[in-house]
Amino acid sequence: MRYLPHTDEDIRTMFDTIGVSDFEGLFRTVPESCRYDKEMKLPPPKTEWDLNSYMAEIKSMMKITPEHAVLVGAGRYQHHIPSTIPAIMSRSELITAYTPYQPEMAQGTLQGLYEYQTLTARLLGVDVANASMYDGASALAEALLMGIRIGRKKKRVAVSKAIHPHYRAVVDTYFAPTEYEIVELAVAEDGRTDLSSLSAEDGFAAVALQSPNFFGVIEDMEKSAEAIHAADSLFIAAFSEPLAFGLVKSPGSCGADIVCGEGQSLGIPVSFGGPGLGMFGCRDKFVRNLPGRLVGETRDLEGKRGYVLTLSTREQHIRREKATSNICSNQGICTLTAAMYMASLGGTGIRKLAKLNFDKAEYLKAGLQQAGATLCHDAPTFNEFAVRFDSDFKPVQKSLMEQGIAAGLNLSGFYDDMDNCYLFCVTETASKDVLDTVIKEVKK
Amino acid sequence: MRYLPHTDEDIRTMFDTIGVSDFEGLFRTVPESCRYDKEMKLPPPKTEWDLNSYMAEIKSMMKITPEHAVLVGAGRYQHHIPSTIPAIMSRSELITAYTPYQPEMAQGTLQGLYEYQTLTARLLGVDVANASMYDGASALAEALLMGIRIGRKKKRVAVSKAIHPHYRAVVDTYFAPTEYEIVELAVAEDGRTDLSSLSAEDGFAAVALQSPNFFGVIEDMEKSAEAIHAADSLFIAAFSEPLAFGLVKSPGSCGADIVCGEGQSLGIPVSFGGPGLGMFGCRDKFVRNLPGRLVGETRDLEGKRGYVLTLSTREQHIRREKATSNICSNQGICTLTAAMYMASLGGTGIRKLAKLNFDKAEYLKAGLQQAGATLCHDAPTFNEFAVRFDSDFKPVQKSLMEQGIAAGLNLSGFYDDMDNCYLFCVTETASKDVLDTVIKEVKK
Amino acid sequence: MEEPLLWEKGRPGRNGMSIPDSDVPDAQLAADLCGEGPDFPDLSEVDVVRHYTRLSQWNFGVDTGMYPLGSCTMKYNPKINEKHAASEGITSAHPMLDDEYCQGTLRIIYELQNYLAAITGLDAVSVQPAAGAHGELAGMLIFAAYHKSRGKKRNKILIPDTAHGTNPASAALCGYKPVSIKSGPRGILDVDQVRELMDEECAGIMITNPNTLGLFEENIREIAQIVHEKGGLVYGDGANMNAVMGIVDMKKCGVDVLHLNLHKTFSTPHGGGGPGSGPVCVVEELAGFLPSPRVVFDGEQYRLEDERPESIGRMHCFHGNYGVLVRALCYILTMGAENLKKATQYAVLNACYIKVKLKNHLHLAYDRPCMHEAVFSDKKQQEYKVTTLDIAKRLMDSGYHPPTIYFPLVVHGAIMIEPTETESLEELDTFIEVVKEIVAEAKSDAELLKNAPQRFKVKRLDETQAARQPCLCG
Amino acid sequence: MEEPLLWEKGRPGRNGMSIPDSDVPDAQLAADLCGEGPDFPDLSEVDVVRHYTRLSQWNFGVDTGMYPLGSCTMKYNPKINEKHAASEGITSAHPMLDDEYCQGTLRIIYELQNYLAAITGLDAVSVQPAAGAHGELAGMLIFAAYHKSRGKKRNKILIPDTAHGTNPASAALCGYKPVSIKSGPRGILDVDQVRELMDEECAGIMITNPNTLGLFEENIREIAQIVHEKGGLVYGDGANMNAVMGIVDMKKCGVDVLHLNLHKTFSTPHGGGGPGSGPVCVVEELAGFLPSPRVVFDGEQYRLEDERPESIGRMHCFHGNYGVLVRALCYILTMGAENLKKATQYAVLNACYIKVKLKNHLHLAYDRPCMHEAVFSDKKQQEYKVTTLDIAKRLMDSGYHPPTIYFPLVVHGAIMIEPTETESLEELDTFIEVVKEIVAEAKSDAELLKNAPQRFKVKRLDETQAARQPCLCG
Repeated sequence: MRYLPHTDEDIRTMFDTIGVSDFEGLFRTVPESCRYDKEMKLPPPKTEWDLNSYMAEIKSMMKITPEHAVLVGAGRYQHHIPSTIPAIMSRSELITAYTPYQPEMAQGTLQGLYEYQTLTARLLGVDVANASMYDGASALAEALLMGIRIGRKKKRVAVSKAIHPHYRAVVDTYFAPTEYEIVELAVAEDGRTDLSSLSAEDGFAAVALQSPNFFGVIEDMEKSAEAIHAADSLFIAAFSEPLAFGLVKSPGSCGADIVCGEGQSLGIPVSFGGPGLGMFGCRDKFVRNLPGRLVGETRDLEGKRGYVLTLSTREQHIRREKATSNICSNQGICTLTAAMYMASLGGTGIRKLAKLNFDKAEYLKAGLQQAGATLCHDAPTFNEFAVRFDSDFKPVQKSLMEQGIAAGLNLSGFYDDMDNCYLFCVTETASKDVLDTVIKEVKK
Repeated sequence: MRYLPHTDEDIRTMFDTIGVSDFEGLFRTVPESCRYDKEMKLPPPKTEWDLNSYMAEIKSMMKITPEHAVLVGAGRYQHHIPSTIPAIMSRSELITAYTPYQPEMAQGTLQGLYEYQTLTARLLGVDVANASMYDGASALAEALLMGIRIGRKKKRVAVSKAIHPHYRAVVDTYFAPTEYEIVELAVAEDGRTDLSSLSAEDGFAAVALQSPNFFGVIEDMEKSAEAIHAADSLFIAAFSEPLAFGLVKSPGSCGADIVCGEGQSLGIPVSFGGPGLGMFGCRDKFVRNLPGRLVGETRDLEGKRGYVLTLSTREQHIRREKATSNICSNQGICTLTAAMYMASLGGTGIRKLAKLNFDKAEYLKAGLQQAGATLCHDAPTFNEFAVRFDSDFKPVQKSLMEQGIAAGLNLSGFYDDMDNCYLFCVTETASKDVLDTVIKEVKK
Repeated sequence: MEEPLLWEKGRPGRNGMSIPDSDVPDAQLAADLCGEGPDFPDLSEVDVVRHYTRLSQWNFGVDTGMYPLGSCTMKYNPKINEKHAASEGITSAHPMLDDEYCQGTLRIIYELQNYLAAITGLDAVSVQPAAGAHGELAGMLIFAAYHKSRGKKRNKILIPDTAHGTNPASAALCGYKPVSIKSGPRGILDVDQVRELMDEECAGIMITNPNTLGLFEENIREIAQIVHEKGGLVYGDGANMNAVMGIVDMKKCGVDVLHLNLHKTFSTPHGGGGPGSGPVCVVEELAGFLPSPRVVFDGEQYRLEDERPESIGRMHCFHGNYGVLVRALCYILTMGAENLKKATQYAVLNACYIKVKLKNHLHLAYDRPCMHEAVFSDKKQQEYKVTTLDIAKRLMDSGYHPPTIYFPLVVHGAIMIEPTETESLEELDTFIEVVKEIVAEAKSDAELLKNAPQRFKVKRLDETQAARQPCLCG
Repeated sequence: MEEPLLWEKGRPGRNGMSIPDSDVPDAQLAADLCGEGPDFPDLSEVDVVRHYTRLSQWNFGVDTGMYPLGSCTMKYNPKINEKHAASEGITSAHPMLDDEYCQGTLRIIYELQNYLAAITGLDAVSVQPAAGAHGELAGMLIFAAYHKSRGKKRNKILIPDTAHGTNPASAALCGYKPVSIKSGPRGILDVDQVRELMDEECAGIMITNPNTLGLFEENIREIAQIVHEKGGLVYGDGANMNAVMGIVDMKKCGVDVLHLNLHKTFSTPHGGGGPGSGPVCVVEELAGFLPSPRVVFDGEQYRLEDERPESIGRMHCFHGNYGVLVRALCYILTMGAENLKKATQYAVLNACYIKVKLKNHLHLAYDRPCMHEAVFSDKKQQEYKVTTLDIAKRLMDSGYHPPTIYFPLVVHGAIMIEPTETESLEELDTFIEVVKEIVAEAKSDAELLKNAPQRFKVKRLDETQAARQPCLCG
């Protein structure tokens, strides 16, 4: 077996050294009653070529091929990924390294993470960002728990119903065994979260909004910050499409205290939903409550700049059950990938690309309205929006699928009052031709 | 443009330093009469994504897809390539390096080439091998010119008609402006080269055979060596399928003086015929006549082992027109690839893989005979063989093509007497199912 | 070669990737929503490529050499798995489309669930957790949901001092107060102690087996019985599964819930800290509690099953770190049962070999038959004032990644060596020789160790300063 | 870290790649033909991967840093081109199938032929030659075939002393005796000298333009006229095409035949010495002589045209280094006319900038407006007994690949610097500062240079011993 170097002779030599006569001798501390007494039920070993055939078969089972245009977002976004990124990120020094416990031989990972933290802080408008969480959904759950830790006596948090339903589901999971209460905030007609009745008497440790929210609607973050702070709560801003911050104001600059969300858009493929990247940042004063790993700058014995994992007192190895979180492995290589993507785009590029996403989505939005669809919400949106169709959209969707376009996510499964409502996503990968085809098919 | 770093400001700074006011100032030594006076007629620049679409279009124009089983060889062989090879050979330190003129910072390339030379010498049974030629065909041309240099007064060389027709065409091209004569040797009934009339009076500086030859036939190399040496000529052994030497005796061990051929089979993809790998070796006593680059072992100032390009007195930089050849750039990375492939196979593996190729080809050979085809030659073959069909094979070939199998090369374009003869190639990549399909289709 | 920080490079106006030209009209966003965009440096493609190429050259990976980081199972990461995970069929699959469009990607999850069940001996699996600690959390949520379903909230949990570090934090997230159990003199759990501590306030026990001393918890069945008798559950931390594949049946051990680390046992790359993947495996009785959705197969179609009333719910926005699942499945299909068992046998063989060869040179904390790793300490070097840290740093200069150090906490100055099965005998012998040399140097020239490492971009880094005056953002 | 030679590793019975199981019966080969198989070492996959990973770490590439190797045009090699060349549609295409099955791969050749014609200003192109020197040979074969077709065999050829090194050898292969022309005091060819040497025995002239001093041969049109008047042809060595794209029209210069180096101007990677690609471009009158087959397009189908009676014939078994052609086409399509011209402008700008900045520190052989490269020498350092070689080796320790040294031969102790257009101003400035420091060190501490390099796996290597007692095989 090509991954197992030992020859029979090697094994005999080692048996002799150890003083056993067979493998059984190595496992004598495992009681008979614990033993696996049959063969594990697995298919016989495949050669590399058989494995290739197997994966080709898997591929042939997919009705949606890589050639399809996908006008569905809802948490995962198809963006162009430059070929430089997989070329570099597959370098074995990066991909086959472990967590940088020995900083002197991991300065690549560490400087890369430090740069990621910095670019992320700039993107989100926060003072400090950590070195990643699992994904946007678990990041929101951790943000709310952090809000509880900071809020001390308060036992309640509020989350907008316009936050991605899966994010809210994960929050529910994390909160289930705790004593804390989650209150959902309604969505107003225009697609923004209704904060009108918020008050300090609610006793919310934190209030979480998503912007752009699940419907693609850009929340009025500045007003929200005022309202939430007036209610003596922390403002947690979530997101699933960070590219928006190339065009719209960053959550931090609008007053959010904790900002968290999903970074998949930043150079990471959709990959059936993972691996993605939980991005997480906050104001300086909350840094000791921040979950997840942090890289800090320091000096070596000769005064030279270098980077290390730091503030590990917040982590499990030292404080164990008093840790800010149990997160340990995070999304390492995805973090570096996102940083490389942000560096490749640059400040000039991200503004241009975000505007292009916005323009293209507006084009489809206008076209669908012309074709007879009704906008569900009239607040401004970024690269996603929801429309209601008068007649059944499913046959149109099917016909488009056959033309190589997967368009629209049915919202009826997610919200009670949204039958025949569909969420569309348009990124820079969708050509005008594709958008025109959708419009034409709807018009029919 | 992402490959061009200069900003307008950078350019102005540099203009000022140089003392020019615009680009025109840099090109003032180019006379007006030499100037390109219009725009170069090229398509407008494509983004990375437009380029991807263009290449997808190219792919869609190919009637033979990567999923086809290809039972055609004739100089290029479809073998399995382990994923380790592209993963490693794409490392930029290897692929983006130049010729190792500065050995201290190119020990990777140099040790790799030294190892290639050694493994190649072992595979071919020669004392020394060079660091590669362009391909098998040009290697044969260079071998014959080397034969002429060694043969001194002799003005003629002989080449077997069973050598790949393209190889012979390249030899013709190289010899056209010279005063030397090429004589072609006929092929006997059994598919081997007829050397019966060879004598010293022919005055051949060298005689070249290919084994396995174009028809897949294994020449009787030991007897050939005797006959050729008896005629006072050098024995040049060519090959296009080096995997054969995992099973059959190496040319050098049979008495060949110069061994040359194509190494594509050793881990290099078919890629429409290139890049491939010209392999080239000889007996020790001819080393100063050997064309191409050589890497040698040496020591550094502290006595530590290291590798350098050597014997460059044979090369153009020093002897210029008296060089053994004009070859300079060779097939660098293909050389390392072949070495990595040979190392991955190992001695045990290459024997097993060669046997598998042999067995599979014999299976198809027997099957086609049973199905009514006649063998063109009855000498033993390795992974390729020629058969004659009674009825037109073209419709069968077309039907197989539609079933995803490209089978058989029509030999009528290459040899006068081979109408309705087809050359089949079977490697380890062809499953028994594919072979049975071919047999069944022929039987119909 | 030095390489500045990203924002110390670049010039405004450069760009490092293609941005498509617009083929649609300009649209207008309300001015009060518009921002300035982030202050990112503008770089060319070659700037970016060189930056990260240089960064990579300051790192050490498994392809560079032996990486005997105990408890991290740094085995070789096969290239073919990377290729399949990166294939367009996988990377372009969108998780919000109907099941009928995703049969291939769902099948991968379904098969992996089954194979992980077969390997552990347990009955049902969810691959949703995104890392080991996430899997632990899923396990603790299952504990909580189970007890709740039986109408009893429990508030404590037993955790041995040889457990993995994240166990207490995971339990605490579910409201359990960890009760520490000291391991016995043989380095493993003492049955009587468990009997004494286990009560009906206790949700159960979290056992790492083999534990972090590399020792098999021989009494696990008796312990499980005690826990079960008091209505508790047994959690198995499967991070060390590499030591027992095909040898130990977790169900027979009495384990109810177990997480695996695909980025350890199943050869997926660690990526400098992730993405990992921490599938959670349970006995049949607990299958209903697994995270949602689960992938099921009705004989014709793979489906995502979401209506599962007992489920702890969703742990991840989608299906966890899917790309990691693809790699692990490829690994399992390549290895098959026979080679997975061999992997375990060789991993243990390699650890035992190192243990025997080094035990006269480094102090061996527990001189007992070890499994996949051996825990030494710096006890013998104390007289030269040489510490575990010094030994680790000196190892770097010889081209090795150091072992895990100062863990487990039960061994003072621990040096925890896990070679894994992909290291050959030659590599082991070379490593052993290097350690012996360092041990000799500790005696003859301690300064050499104190000043290590010397061969890297930076000398020993000041971690204290980093924590005291945090500089987390440039 | 050290890494032994392949055959110093391994154990019989290991294997490093999958070999399929046989699904056919065993067959028998005549015993007298059977060999033992080669004596290769048996290694595991991880053995092989680590071996080559370590080897790679001892190398320097363009992604590592500036590689100002004069006359080699070491520009950035875009990653996207690698991806397309490695795509299965390309790598699986077989060259012996009928044209109808290969329309896509043939189209690539056809378009590349046209684009290279457009870039050079010449009329017809063959992409078959596998490297620059192979292209030169094709050119010389065309010379020979042309003269033969006119019934006159000529036996000499004019080659300036500033030509590329392979020119004389290529000419000699075609039976031409090179006649060297000394460049004039301005570093370029003197018209009168050409007039004096050119006669009807001379097949023509081989001109590298810009020449290897980085200077444009200003008199090329007059020279071409002289050569043409005597019935000769003008060969242009296009290795330095990067200096003149969109600026110079080779046909207007009077060039009849020109080769290009795709692995220089067109950004394809050099691979530590290849594969290269050396397309040969000619004026309309010589199109018939180009190598066979050629790719033509009849408005519907791409075809391989083989019946070409004047053709010099086949130069390569198939279509040359096809994978390299794919990369070059990708590059041209990405750049377009405007960016190729900019590439040239920036390449010249960068070279001129270095020339101006360094000319007070290193002796400048010809202080004239340079094109894409500048040639300095060690003249100013001679008083400290410091040579070009010492300067080159010291540069390594600062993280740079040295320039080309001791070439061209016309400048004693030449240091030939070609930065290319992909180096940014910051990189140039850093490089310039490093050179200045080394110049200062040459004066203050020559030993530092003599003992360089220090930072690599090996110290300065003994090349003389290697040639005196060749050890070419292990």
